Amino acid sequence: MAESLAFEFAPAIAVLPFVSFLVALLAGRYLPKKGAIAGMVATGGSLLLSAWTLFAVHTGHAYQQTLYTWVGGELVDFELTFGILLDPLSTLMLVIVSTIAFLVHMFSLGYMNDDGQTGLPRYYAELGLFTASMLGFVFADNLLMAFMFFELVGLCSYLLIGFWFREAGPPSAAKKAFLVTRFGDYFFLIGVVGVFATFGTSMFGGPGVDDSFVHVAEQALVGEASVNTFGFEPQTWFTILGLLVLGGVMGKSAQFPFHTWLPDAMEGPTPVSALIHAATMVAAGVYLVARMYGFYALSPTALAIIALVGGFTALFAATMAVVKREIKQVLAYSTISQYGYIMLALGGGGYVAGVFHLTTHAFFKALLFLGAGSVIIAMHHNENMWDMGGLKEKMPVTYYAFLSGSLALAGIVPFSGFWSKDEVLYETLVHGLGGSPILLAAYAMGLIAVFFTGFYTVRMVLLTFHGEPRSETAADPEPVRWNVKLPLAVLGVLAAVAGVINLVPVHAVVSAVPEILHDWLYHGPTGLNGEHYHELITNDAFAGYTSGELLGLGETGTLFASAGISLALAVAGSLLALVLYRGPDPAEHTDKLGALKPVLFNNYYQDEYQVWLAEGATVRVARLADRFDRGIIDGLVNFVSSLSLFSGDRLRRVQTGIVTNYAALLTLGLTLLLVAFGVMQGWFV
Amino acid sequence: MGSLAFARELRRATSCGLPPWGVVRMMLELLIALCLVGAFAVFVLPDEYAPKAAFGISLVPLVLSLYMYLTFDGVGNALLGGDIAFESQYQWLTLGSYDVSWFMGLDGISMPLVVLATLLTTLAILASWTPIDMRQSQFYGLMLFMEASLIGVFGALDFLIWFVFWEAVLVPMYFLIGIWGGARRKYAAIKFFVYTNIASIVMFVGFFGLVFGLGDSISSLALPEIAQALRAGELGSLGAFGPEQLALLAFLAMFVGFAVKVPVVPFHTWLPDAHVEAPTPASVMLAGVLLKMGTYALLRYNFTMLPTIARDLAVPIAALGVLSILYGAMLALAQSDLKRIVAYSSVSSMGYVTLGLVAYTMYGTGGATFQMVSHGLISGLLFACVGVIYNTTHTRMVGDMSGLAEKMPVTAGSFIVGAFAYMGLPLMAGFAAEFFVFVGSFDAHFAYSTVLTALAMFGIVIVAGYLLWSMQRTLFGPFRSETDYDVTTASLHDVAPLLVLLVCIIALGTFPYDLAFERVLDATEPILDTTVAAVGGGS
Amino acid sequence: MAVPVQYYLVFSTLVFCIGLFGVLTRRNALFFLMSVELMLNAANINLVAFSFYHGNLTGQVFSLFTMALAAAEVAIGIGIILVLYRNFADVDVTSATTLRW
Amino acid sequence: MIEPAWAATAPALVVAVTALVLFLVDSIDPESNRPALLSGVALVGSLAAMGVALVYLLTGVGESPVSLYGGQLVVDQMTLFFHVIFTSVTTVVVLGSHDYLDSHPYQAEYYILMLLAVTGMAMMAASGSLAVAFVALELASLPSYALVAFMKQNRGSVEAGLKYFLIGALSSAVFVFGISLVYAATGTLLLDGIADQLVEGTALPGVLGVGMLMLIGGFAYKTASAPFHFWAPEAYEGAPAPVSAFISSASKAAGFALAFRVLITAFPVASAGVQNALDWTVVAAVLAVVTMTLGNFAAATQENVKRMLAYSSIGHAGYVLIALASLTGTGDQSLVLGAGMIHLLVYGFMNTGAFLFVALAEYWDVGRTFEEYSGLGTQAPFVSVAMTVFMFSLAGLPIGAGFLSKYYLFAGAVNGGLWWLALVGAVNSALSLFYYSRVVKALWIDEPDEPHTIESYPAALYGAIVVAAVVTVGLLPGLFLFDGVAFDAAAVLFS
Repeated sequence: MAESLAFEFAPAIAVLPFVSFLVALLAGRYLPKKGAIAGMVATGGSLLLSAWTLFAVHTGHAYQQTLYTWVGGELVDFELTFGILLDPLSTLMLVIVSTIAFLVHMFSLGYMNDDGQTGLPRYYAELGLFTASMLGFVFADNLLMAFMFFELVGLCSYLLIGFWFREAGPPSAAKKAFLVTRFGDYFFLIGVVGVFATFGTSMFGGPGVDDSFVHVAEQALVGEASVNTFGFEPQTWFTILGLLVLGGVMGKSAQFPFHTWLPDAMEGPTPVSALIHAATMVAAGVYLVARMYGFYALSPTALAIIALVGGFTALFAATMAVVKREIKQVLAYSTISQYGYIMLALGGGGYVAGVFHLTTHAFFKALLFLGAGSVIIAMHHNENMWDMGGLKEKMPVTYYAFLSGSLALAGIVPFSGFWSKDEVLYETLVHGLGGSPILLAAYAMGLIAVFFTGFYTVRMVLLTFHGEPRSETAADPEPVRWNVKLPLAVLGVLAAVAGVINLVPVHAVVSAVPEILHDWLYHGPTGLNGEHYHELITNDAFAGYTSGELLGLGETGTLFASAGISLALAVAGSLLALVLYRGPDPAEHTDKLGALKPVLFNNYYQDEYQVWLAEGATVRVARLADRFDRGIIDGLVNFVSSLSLFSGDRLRRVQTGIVTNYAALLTLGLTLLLVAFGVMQGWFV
Repeated sequence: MGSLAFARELRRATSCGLPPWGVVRMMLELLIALCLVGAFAVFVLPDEYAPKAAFGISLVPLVLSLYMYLTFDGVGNALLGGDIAFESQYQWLTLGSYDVSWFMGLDGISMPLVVLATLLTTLAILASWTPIDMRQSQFYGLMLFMEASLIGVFGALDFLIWFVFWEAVLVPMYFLIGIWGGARRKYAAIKFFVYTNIASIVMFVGFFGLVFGLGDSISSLALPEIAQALRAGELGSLGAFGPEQLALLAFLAMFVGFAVKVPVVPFHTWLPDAHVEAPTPASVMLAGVLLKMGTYALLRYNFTMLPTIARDLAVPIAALGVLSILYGAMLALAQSDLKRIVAYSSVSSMGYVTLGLVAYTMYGTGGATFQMVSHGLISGLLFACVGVIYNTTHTRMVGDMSGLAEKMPVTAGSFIVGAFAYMGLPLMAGFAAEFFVFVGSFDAHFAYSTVLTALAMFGIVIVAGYLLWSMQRTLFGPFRSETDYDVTTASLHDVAPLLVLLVCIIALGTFPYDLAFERVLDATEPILDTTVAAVGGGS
Repeated sequence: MAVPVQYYLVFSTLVFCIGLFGVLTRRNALFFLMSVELMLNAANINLVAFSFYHGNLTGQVFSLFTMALAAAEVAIGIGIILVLYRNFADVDVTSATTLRW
Repeated sequence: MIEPAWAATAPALVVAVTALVLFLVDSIDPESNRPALLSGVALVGSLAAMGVALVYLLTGVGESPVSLYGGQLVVDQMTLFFHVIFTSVTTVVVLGSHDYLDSHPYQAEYYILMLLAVTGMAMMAASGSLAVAFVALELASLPSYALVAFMKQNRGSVEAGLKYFLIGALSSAVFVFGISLVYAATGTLLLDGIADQLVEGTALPGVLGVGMLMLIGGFAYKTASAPFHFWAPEAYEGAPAPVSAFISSASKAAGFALAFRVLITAFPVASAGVQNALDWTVVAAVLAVVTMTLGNFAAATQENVKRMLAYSSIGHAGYVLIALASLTGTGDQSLVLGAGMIHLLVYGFMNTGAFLFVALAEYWDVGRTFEEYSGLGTQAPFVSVAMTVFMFSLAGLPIGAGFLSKYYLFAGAVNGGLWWLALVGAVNSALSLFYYSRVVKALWIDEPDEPHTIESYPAALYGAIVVAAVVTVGLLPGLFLFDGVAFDAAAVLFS
């Protein structure tokens, strides 16, 4: 009874923040905190409800209900509906999102209100809508609804990144973020349409859903169902569909080559960055892969590509983070890199690992951003780490929380990031060893990235908090209030301990220690649980992954070896940074990179070529089209009209005014007619 | 209870005590008469009373048409034997052996368009209060006259009546552009006038080819009769042309004729000039309603009457649609005049309609019709926004201003939301329409439908590109204006149209089926049943 | 029937062409009028000749009408030539060219 | 049927009698100048004639054709239909002339000539033989020459009269020579008789063919069609504007009335003789294309409004020629012919109105060019609205009945299988829209260099213009009064 009541209330999880959006939008300026309180109440309510549904799912079953038929009826080929799907995955994500949204709202009180910013009602309205969209996306029960909220998430991120619209930078960054993700969403949209055209439904599944497209696809592959595959082999077509949807994922989750928007998005207010990076926008991408994992698990090609993209992005972004000067830039690249890991996990067959890393990352990245926000408040919105230093003593709460998050990010045992990253690498490794060189390559890249991650994380911490203050503001930072410290404290604890939900290595030794997350995800509804995914992954008809072991170490041996290697690399990276940047007055070492330095500072020239594509090339083509349009097409129209007028002008000159000429022309005309018709009618024969 | 069922319920409830069918059926005539009488009244009013009088007068048809919408009880397609709502038919003329009658009525396709016309007219009149500062009574009189013609276009079910209204629309538009337009208004007005007039005649010739090809199998120019005869394969030969040839030629002639109005690339070049020069309220009407006449006619004539030809020619037509989408969007990208940008994006958006129509699927045809309404609202909104901006800044060039969001928050907000609606953001009308079209055309009957649809979807990326770019340049950044005018927040009657349109767009995007799509589908569904249609044979 | 009817046809055509030639070459309005008379008479020749050929009187009677109308035409013509002379001080038909193009 | 049979010619008779009455009035007191009396008599006469013609037409007096004087005169519905056109145009023109002539001398002669010309036209529409046709043609033409040259102090008027006369005389000669050749080939001048002769074919197809072509030349002259149109621009431009209105509307209609009757009755396309001699539908098609193209293209670049209207009048002759060209025997013949008749009816009003507006402009002395018309819309909104109606109706926009009639013609062309002719018409029509809207642009859109000063508003001229405008607009919904009649009247010719 209790759980069904929880499910009844579940839509309110998204509706509450939406209401706060409306309140802030319409009445925000009259409210004491300009809508912040409303937002906190709403997200707090969402958090409670989410927790309740989580509990309900835990004690009872998953739940699916169609709430609203967007398009349906007897005339319609297939219905388009909105509904909610509450299963272990979505409820977990709901809790994460609402937690972080709640904390971000609270933090915003300190970051925005206390700072005397203008436009706060707009800020809280957008924040509310952002949260609502993401929550709606998370519990969507079909791909179309997911797409719709996915787009709304994009809109809100556009609005929030461009919050400080009076400056030049934020609107530009907002535009870039929306455009790049829109480019990815283009493929996603084709995918959605393709899914409808193929299966006639886009339901993810869940209790009560007989024919989810995931399930139908599975049956089609084993020959138990037949669908229109547009002339392709079913598996090829499903791979294509999967990859199309993946386009949206890569755009939102900032995977190479769509990652360029994310560093620019730092132009937005820092709490927004925290929300975007930890729980909403960026997380939406990988969440979608997890959500329809049963579909991806059907296609080894799609999985391999996901893994490869993830591994490459992890490494690629990590190397760029190494040289950044601004604290938020480092964090931005670390986000890209970490989502690369999650992709790597999902592509490598580690569904649980992916979700695990998604969870831990949400906490420690939100923490890091809020910590950075705290630092930025203290530094009067100066983000350059080379102007900081020595903040450790001035702001201990921030420091320790930030340190907790950093160690998690670097993957140092026993912080949460270690456990999840380790599992990611392990899953990829074993499946790679099972006979997939692509996975091994992806694993290798992920592994190397661990080293860089350790390096840039520790570098960031050292430069920010240690040593002597390198500027006057750093020497006398602005104090922060409870509303900043409390979220940091909460998240600091979470970042440190969240790993307990899936202590795989410990479980391998002491089986009494539970793998909570593993069990949690494995107990989902039919077709939507980890167990089923595992079957799909290992079934030759689908992905066909097999597990291998490292040098005959056995399963447990491989597990520990993998953990050891990654931990060693993380420590190595951290130590290197410690060596280089320790001391009261650390030096820049970027010159040692030689020719690599400009390449890294310029982010491998990714921006340049993309800007060239978006502006240089496209605008040139557009201009060309414009010239063609005005010159040729419109020119033809105008030419016809001038020609008519010109010939009209010539024609009227025939009328010379001399009547004898008229008589002559008249006679000529008559004669011509006589001759012509004479010949035609044969009068002269 | 579906909304259609609700409407019928309401009709039953409200018609108690009202004079039954007779009067209620004359609703369309009442609308047109009101607009015409209002137009004449406004014409003779002094200039200073005209704006408010016109607004007041235009509210009456708006409210009436909303009432009609709510109590709409049509079933099926008006041309294909459905129950026609608000039907009236009186003998008027003869053309040789064919009867021409005053034949009006609505079905699920035309009903929403009538409401669109009345709504946008009212809002455009409201949006004219600020910018129109001379010869007001003439201006508002012409607006009302145009409204009457537009209602006539969507309501007429007899070819000649329809054609009268179809051409009558040109006249007020010519004056609106010519008198109250920008610097090159005379060029734009005459270009619009002549270009679309040629198209009408070409279309006329094509249509009469069909009429005479049908010969004795029809006895009037009533569109339902002609459509049903054509679909029953009654088309005979005319002169040297056999039935197939005749049908093909007629189809092409009508297609070209309507394509100019839509406009389909490469027949579009009148549109940017007309839009740029027209006063903003006229642009609202032009983009919002007048372009829909083209697609409405395409649907009613080409795609309803000659489905087999349409299906045979699906690939080139769809390719033209896709070309319009992409090429129009690329052109919009190259512009720096806000109105030109929106004008070209109209070309682009109307391409979706073409694509949807040719798909001959439930979602395709229905979505195309839905897109007509949705694009009417959205482009109307964007043009109105540009107008409000122009009212205060006196420039439309993207480079001439920036940071307007600070000075005019509501206008800027409406512009932003409108732009996102244009980009097809979910829960707004544009997304619903475009998604229906894509779903409908993705696995349509013709070759390459998948590829063409995928190409068409790329339009959503380009549209985002140029709209975001122009918003970034004009609305955001530090405030700056090249022109020496005091930029302040717009007055209520300026922003009220924007807000009304916003509400409509969001409502239509969130509840598409209940608000409109059900009615639309009810009327478009019979078109899809092409099994009976076979050209040739004759009788 | 001494003369074959075709000859009349040829003759009348000849007269017609002579008249036409006059119309095209003469600039004096009076000569123009006379040439037109010649053309009318060419028709009369036909009418009379074929009236005889067909054996009915229609043609002959009609030729009388033609002559009368020719006279009326001349009357109007002379009147117009008179005002032409008053306004342009000339009876050259090519002198009046204020209206053209 | 009507008893006595001659009563069927009542419209023509009323007009002729009115002319004689005017003679009488004028000869009683030749010196006094009483414009109101003269124009009043003329107006009453033409109104009466129009009334009679209308009543006859709508009660169907000509439904079974009345044949008079051994078939020399025929009164059928088509005759009556054209009588309505002539008399209504005359009524409007007479009304407008009252103010235009102002205190001009020789007003009685003016009205007399006009009424006599109308009598001639009425005869043309009723002629049952080529003899009557020629006499009627001359009766219509000779007064017209004088009318064009009426302003004898005005060089333009005189020059126009001269050109009109010279080309007219030449064309008459061609026409009558054509008659003689047709007579040569068939031995009769009666239209029915000719048709009977041609059923079996003819021994002299060449002679007949040349004769027919020359007859067509005569029609072309009267209707101002190529290549006999050269007089028209000058005559219309130089003549007093009401006379231009009269000639370009009524005279053109008369020419077509004659052409319809002669070609259809005497030379049925299907008969063997015509087939051998000359397929006149092809000639008509050629002439239609040349005429409308020439007229419209030359009109497009004019600076003088009146001359533009003159060329547009040529263009409209081209449109109506479509009706002749489409009588190919395929499709519904009466449809296209009826369309032509309807177009002439509507054209009578809209074109007359347009010329009368020019008359008003001349009266006000605002100038002749488009530029000089600019800003009139604010000075004289009423007539400017009327002029806008005329222009758009002439262009075929549904502001007036010109829309319906023009599209009826195009439909007729398609019906006759001549869709290409309709497309040529489309191009021309678009071009015509361009130059007609130049007038509208001048009236409403262009700013005048210096505002006009308009001192008086002549009531009769205003009245004439407004009547023409009201009828032009009113015929759009009210065409049902005439369309059935026109199609039936056309059908009679083919029965």
